[in-house]
Amino acid sequence: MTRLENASVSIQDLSLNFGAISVLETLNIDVAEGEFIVLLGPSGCGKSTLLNCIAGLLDVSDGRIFIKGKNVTWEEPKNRGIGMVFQSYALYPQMTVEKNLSFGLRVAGIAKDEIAKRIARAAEILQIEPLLQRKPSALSGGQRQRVAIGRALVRDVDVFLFDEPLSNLDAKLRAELRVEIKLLHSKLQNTMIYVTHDQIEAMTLADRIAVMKGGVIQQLDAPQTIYNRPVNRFVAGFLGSPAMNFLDGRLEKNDGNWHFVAEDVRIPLATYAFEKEPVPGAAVFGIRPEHVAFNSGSGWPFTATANVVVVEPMGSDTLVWLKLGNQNFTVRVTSERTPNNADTVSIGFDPMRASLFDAATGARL
Amino acid sequence: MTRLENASVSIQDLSLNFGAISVLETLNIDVAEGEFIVLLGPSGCGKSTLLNCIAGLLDVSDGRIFIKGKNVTWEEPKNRGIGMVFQSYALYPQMTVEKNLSFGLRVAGIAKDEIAKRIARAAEILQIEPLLQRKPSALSGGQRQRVAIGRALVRDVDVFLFDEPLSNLDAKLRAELRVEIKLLHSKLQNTMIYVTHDQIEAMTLADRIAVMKGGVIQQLDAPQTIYNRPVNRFVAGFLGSPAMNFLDGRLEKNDGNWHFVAEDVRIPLATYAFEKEPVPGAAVFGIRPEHVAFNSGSGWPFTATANVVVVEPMGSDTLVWLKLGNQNFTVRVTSERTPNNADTVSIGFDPMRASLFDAATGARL
Amino acid sequence: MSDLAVSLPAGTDSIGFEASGPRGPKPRHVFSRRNIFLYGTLIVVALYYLLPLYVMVVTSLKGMPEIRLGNIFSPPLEITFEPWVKAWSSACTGLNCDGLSRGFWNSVRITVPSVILSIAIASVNGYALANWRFKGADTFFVILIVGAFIPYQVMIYPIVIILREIGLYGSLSGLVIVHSIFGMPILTLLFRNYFSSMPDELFRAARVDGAGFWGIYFRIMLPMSLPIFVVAIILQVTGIWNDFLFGVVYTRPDTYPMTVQLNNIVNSVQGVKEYNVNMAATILTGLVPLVVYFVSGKLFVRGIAAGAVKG
Amino acid sequence: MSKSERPNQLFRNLNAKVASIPMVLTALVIFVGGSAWTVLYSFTNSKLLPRLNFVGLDQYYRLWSTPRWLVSIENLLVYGVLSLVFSLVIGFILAALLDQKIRFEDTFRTIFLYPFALSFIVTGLVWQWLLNPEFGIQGVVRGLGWESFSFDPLYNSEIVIYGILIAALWQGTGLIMCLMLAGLRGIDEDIWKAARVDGIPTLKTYLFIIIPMMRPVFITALVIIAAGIVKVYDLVVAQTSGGPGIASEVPAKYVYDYMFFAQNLGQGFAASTMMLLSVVVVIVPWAYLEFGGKKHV
Amino acid sequence: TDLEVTHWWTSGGEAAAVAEFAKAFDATGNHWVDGAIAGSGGTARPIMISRITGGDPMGATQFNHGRQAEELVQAGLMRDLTDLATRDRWAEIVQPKSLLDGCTLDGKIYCVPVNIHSWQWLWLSNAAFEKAGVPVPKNWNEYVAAAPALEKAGIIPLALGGQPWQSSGAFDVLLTAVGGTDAFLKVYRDKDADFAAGPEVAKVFKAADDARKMAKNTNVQDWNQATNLVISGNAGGQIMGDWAQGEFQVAGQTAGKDYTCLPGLGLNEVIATGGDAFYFPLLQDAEKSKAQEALAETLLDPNTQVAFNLKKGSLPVRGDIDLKAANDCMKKGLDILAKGSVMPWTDQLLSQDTQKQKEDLFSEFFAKPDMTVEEAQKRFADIVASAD
Ligand SMILES: Nc1ncnc2c1ncn2[C@@H]1O[C@H](COP(=O)(O)OP(=O)(O)OP(=O)(O)O)[C@@H](O)[C@H]1O
Ligand SMILES: Nc1ncnc2c1ncn2[C@@H]1O[C@H](COP(=O)(O)OP(=O)(O)OP(=O)(O)O)[C@@H](O)[C@H]1O
Ligand SMILES: [Mg+2]
Ligand SMILES: [Mg+2]
Repeated sequence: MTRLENASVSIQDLSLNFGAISVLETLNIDVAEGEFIVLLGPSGCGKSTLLNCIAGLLDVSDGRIFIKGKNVTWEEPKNRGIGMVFQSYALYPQMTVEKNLSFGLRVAGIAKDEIAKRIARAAEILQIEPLLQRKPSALSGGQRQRVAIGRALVRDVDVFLFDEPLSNLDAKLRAELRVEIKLLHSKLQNTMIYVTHDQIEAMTLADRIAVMKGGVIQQLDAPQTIYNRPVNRFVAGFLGSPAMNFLDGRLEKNDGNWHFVAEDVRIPLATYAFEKEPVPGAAVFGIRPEHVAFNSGSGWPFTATANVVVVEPMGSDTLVWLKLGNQNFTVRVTSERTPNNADTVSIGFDPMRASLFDAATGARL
Repeated sequence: MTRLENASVSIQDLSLNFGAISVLETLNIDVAEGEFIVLLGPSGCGKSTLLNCIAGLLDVSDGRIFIKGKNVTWEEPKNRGIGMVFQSYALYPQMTVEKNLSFGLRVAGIAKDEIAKRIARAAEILQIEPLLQRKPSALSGGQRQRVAIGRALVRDVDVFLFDEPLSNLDAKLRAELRVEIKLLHSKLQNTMIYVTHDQIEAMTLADRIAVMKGGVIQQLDAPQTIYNRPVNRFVAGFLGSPAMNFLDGRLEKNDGNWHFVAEDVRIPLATYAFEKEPVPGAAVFGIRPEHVAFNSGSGWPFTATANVVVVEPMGSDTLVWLKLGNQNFTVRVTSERTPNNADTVSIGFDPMRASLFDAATGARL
Repeated sequence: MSDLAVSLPAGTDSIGFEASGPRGPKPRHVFSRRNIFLYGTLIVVALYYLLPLYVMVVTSLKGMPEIRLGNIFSPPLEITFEPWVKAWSSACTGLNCDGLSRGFWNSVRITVPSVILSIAIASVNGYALANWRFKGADTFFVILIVGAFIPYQVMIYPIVIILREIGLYGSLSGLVIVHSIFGMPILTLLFRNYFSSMPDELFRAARVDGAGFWGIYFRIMLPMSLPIFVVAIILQVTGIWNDFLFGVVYTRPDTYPMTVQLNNIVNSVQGVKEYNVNMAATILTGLVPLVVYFVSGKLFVRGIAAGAVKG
Repeated sequence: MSKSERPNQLFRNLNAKVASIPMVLTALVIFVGGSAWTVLYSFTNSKLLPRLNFVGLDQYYRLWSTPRWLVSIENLLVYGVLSLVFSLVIGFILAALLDQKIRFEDTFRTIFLYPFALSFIVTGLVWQWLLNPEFGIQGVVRGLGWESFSFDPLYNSEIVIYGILIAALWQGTGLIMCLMLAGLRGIDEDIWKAARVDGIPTLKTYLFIIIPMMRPVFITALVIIAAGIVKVYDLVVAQTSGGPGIASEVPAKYVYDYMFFAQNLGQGFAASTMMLLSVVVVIVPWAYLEFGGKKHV
Repeated sequence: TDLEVTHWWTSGGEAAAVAEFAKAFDATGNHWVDGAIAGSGGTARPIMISRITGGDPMGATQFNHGRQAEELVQAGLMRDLTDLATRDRWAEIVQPKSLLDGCTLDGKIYCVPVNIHSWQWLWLSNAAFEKAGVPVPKNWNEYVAAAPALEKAGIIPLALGGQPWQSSGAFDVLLTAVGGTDAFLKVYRDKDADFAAGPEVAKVFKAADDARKMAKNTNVQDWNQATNLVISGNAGGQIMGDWAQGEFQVAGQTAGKDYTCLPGLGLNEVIATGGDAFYFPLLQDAEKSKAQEALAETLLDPNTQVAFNLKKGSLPVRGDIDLKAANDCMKKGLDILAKGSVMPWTDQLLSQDTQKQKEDLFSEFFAKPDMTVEEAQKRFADIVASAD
């Protein structure tokens, strides 16, 4: 693995155990200066733990952490040059917004006018000037979240750490604040490490996403790469809503051409770009619901007929749940052309957009 | 006003006050036999309150409630022929799943074998047979929710009431259980009244959606009608994610043609179907992000240029946040054709798909 | 629009339902069986709880002749405050005839520093245990909790020796230390539970902000802990004010707290037992904790919920 | 690469350790040290002053052949079991009644809780008075004409312990009620609604659903009551001084009397040790499970 | 100089008596700081001992002379008063001599006896017997015989407070009266367990059984409340030490007219030389030490002795003073003393440990009607066997 020369945050062989339970195992990441990294993974996979290690809130069991080229493995949190935003906002309830923002600075003994300057700047960036004299309890969820970000902002640090900062908000607000964070990043150009289990957030915010599972990073790549070329079945299944369709079957070579065969379904793989030379055997075929089309005539390398189980209109588009053979299959279409329940429909797709995985290891083929 | 002859649940002039606060005001709904009604609305609008009134868990202040043609206004909950599923599952934590399901029946003095039969049926429908001997604490969120549904199921009732049954689950599970509930409904054909503040759930599950605000039903209609022809600005803004784009401006008649004018934007309304004869004046123009297209040449009744603020790739499709004039504007496009940040793009749409509202009352024009 | 109607004005006739029948709120009788049972039970139990207080007050307002006549429950025919005056300022123990008044100030001098010290120590302990878990902390904590069960009598003698060795025996500071020690287990438990129920993220945020052990304690935790401090204060004020054993063993007559004076007065029978004076003295002694409790009763319940039920 | 070495663990969180010194000292010096000292001297024949004059288990033989000690143990068991059961039951019932959205809840709660503010000495005195057969409840009822009425628990060896129990419950149930009330308020409203929809009668809901859910509250209450039971002393002294005869003696009083009245420290220490032993046997495993585990971060 | 003096004299008569000491001591230019501890010796002694052993001693403190402070003296915590005693010739003025023996350990004197208390008294209410229509009894046996009549008249025959030391003391009195002085000494001085289990003591237990029956309706704790029952005529009589006299006096009653006293229960007229004494803890402060000497002198001063003992109802410790003001009962006591019919009391003979066991036994015996005499006697013999 190559190391970034000027990594802003560099984590080397990090391990962490709680007693006998190993939560993180020899984990390595390098985050470039100004990069927006999202840690994505299911609940309990160790995302917060990793973030807390970076922040110095947990003592690592092994490995080293560098921030801005300095080994901070045993440094106090305040000396690491990081700011952190928490899921529950963690605002000090008895202080006004202004006091909340200035607390860290006052503790550090920074001069009054410098504090005032920094607060003014943060308040302006986040547009919370009118709120400065309120207590957190008098703020809405979104405003609280902004104050929490402000608290990291005033610290004038190089690295921002976010631990699911939006997951306590409702969907609408989440969408708005997501955009704000994105804008903030393009304005500040800080390094940001952002934990979430919401894939939309990950997809929209990240320069690179690190998909984690069981304390191990599965894939670290740009969002589109992760979405379109997941390295294993877990990553493929974790991203995308509704989830990717998986068909269990076998990889076979007939007449010099590779095919994926699942019972009576036979998918030609001529257009599929294999990772490495394929071998016959059990495999899983994955295709995203939006890459499947209805009634598409013969334009597609693969077509089949399926039975409609449920139709879910979602406003802007519609999900159709099908039975293909006896396997479940979801298709996402724009609202206009929707079949009805219990119809038999014909579907088609191009295996080029699909992913193939080893049935045993789950690795991409 | 016509009433359904054979309404399964009929609510007449229902009012409810908590002391001086009026939560529900002379509310009327008729729910047909076997219908799936979703009560949708922002937090605190009185959805749960209404459901609790139907269930008999709250004493109404005025009005009447009929279930299956029987006036149950003063009836005890257990005698109303309803089953209820709660957001927090409300499973009895110290009882096994089986006990949870059977407790109400045993208390009601139903014969042992009858109980066993009903549990077997519910367990089969919900596929929780292997869980019957577990305690709720040993179940996952989705399994708990299924057991909670099972508890309503064994009661063999005509009407199911759901109070945000999925909102404690993560997105993935929510999508799956949504489909299960939909299937359950098509299997059982019960009347179902389902409370949620998640519009996706509402859109996908409902036969009809009742959008509520401040204790008043704003619109009660089929999902597509509500989505495409919202009766007022609140309903329009509440449904759809990302939200409908709203432009503030004026309705003007030029050369015999109606136009919507907002600063330098001028939208011809020839294709728009007015509710009633329009009059000039302040108005709000709304169009959904997915009804706007990029670079679309001159095929559209309306085109304009706008500046890109943020691009959010979301995997299957991409959100583009624009400035149109000085108003925010969102466009949703499939992933393939995305502009870059700070580009200037041209957009176009057909006002036929738009909605126009009175600026003062918010009512659809 | 569909043929189903929405939100039309009230009063529209409906088809297919009887127009009459139950409507509006279910009629409730003030004297329903449930209410009679509920309030009946509560009132009876409340009477049981109030009876002793009633008897105390009534008796303390009667003269001795009236008490001898009779019924402890009958209200005083002639109200006299003589017993109160006597209990406060002139009841005798041996040669000291200044009633409870002296004990009152001693009690104040004992209670105030003891409450402050014990709460200060316990809250810091609870905070350290909840947020700064270090190796071995749990073991000490378990020992401390077990300590809560040790009968005080068992500890009297060792403590006499320890106090003698550090030269604090018989002094007020010695007694203050003793109270702090015996208040520590239960208070530490309360504070620990309370602080653990506060979001951990708050603590982490403060650490990222650079606040240290004491900074977080004073500037973040303390301002958020009013309910539990109220509980601790009530528990300690009542506990220390009401303490008899330590007060009598670890002080001397000129620093006797009020309870010891009370015991002296009640047990110094001169001729006949002056029940009215005894009762007045009893009420006077109980007055301080009662007032503290009445003033902060609501907070007490809230704090109990935060400190004892969770965690 | 500076500071790549793991720093000395002793000095991490030094402030926290310094701040815990009072706790550590109390735990080690007072509770462990004091107990060890007591146990050590229980093997001596110390009289008025502690002397290291070992006599083996003599004090224990004598202890277990003393009728008063046996009576004390028996009383403690009876009192303990009854006060546990009644405190929990009454405390819970009162809390449940108060939880019915009643009017004057604050007033009732205050009434039930106020005795808690009073000391055992005061409690004992008042109840001694109320239960006095001549002018207490018995006297008054007889005065009303019911001559055969008899209620004199404090003067009847058979039932004296119940007389003490009455006062103890009066003093202590308020706090338990408070705990229970807080616990009840903490229970999800939806559980109640679910039970109503299921048609489960209130009593059954409490018995089979609510009470099992309140396990942590019951444990807290249990600890508080149990800690009080072992220590019961003041109340007995103020109410009966152990009488009539030795009918209401309790172990804590035995310890005190033999240490100080009888000037036989050895005997008192032996009795203390027995009390300590029973406390440790019951509490330590529980405390470790409850607090020593890895429940918190 | 301020000198703190602790004691447990808090009843009416006692407090009045102790005030005399205070007055006399204050007259010497010092100041008596009163440290009364209410309850009884049982409550007070632990506190006194804790303070002495805890390093915070008072200036002087009351104990019953005898063995209560033995170990404190042995531990060197008490002041040696031998020099003072020699100078003031205590050995000559203190009567009877045995009193000073109680203060002596290894030839050194550690305490100042202030009075003689004898337990062996029966106090009878004349009014009660009048009401019951029987003559006032002359001795215990007549008294027992009169019990049914008293009971019929709604009078409690015998008042006996609930505190353990009262039951135990009452038994000891019965032992001297019914069993005789020798029996008493055999049991308590010689610790003869076989004798204690024998028929002579059984007789005493029979008498105790009578007393138990007579006392079963007393519902008071404190001794002076029991005395009060006698004073008010609600009870026929009480077995109690001479200090009860103080209560009669405070109540304004006259011996012979309102009440009758029978020393030795009218069976065996002796006086036990128990009593109170003051001990002086060893102090560092020289001034206080001087004040201690002044107090010791004051306590034995003839005038103080008279004033104190008249109020307290006990007998003075010096034979050379004139008690003209003494009442009927006190005079009886003085006569017996003059005759030399004196005996030691349990405080001198038994350790507190044994005393406490005895108290436990007799308080149980008197409170539990179903405890058999035989069982009680057997347990009594066990205690005697292990006594020290
Ligand atoms: N103090 C602790 N002691 C033991 N195990 C712990 C501790 N803290 C966390 N864990 C375990 O470590 C694992 C990772 O936890 P972590 O909080 O990092 O998950 P996460 O990815 O942040 O999940 P979420 O999305 O729910 O926040 C979990 O399995 C958790 O149970
Ligand atoms: N017991 C009560 N006393 C007073 N007001 C109440 C009570 N219960 C609910 N309300 C008020 O009634 C209104 C409606 O509450 P309700 O719980 O029905 O909202 P909801 O639509 O279910 O919201 P959510 O989506 O948050 O569950 C709210 O404003 C709430 O504050
Ligand atoms: Mg986390
Ligand atoms: Mg709700």
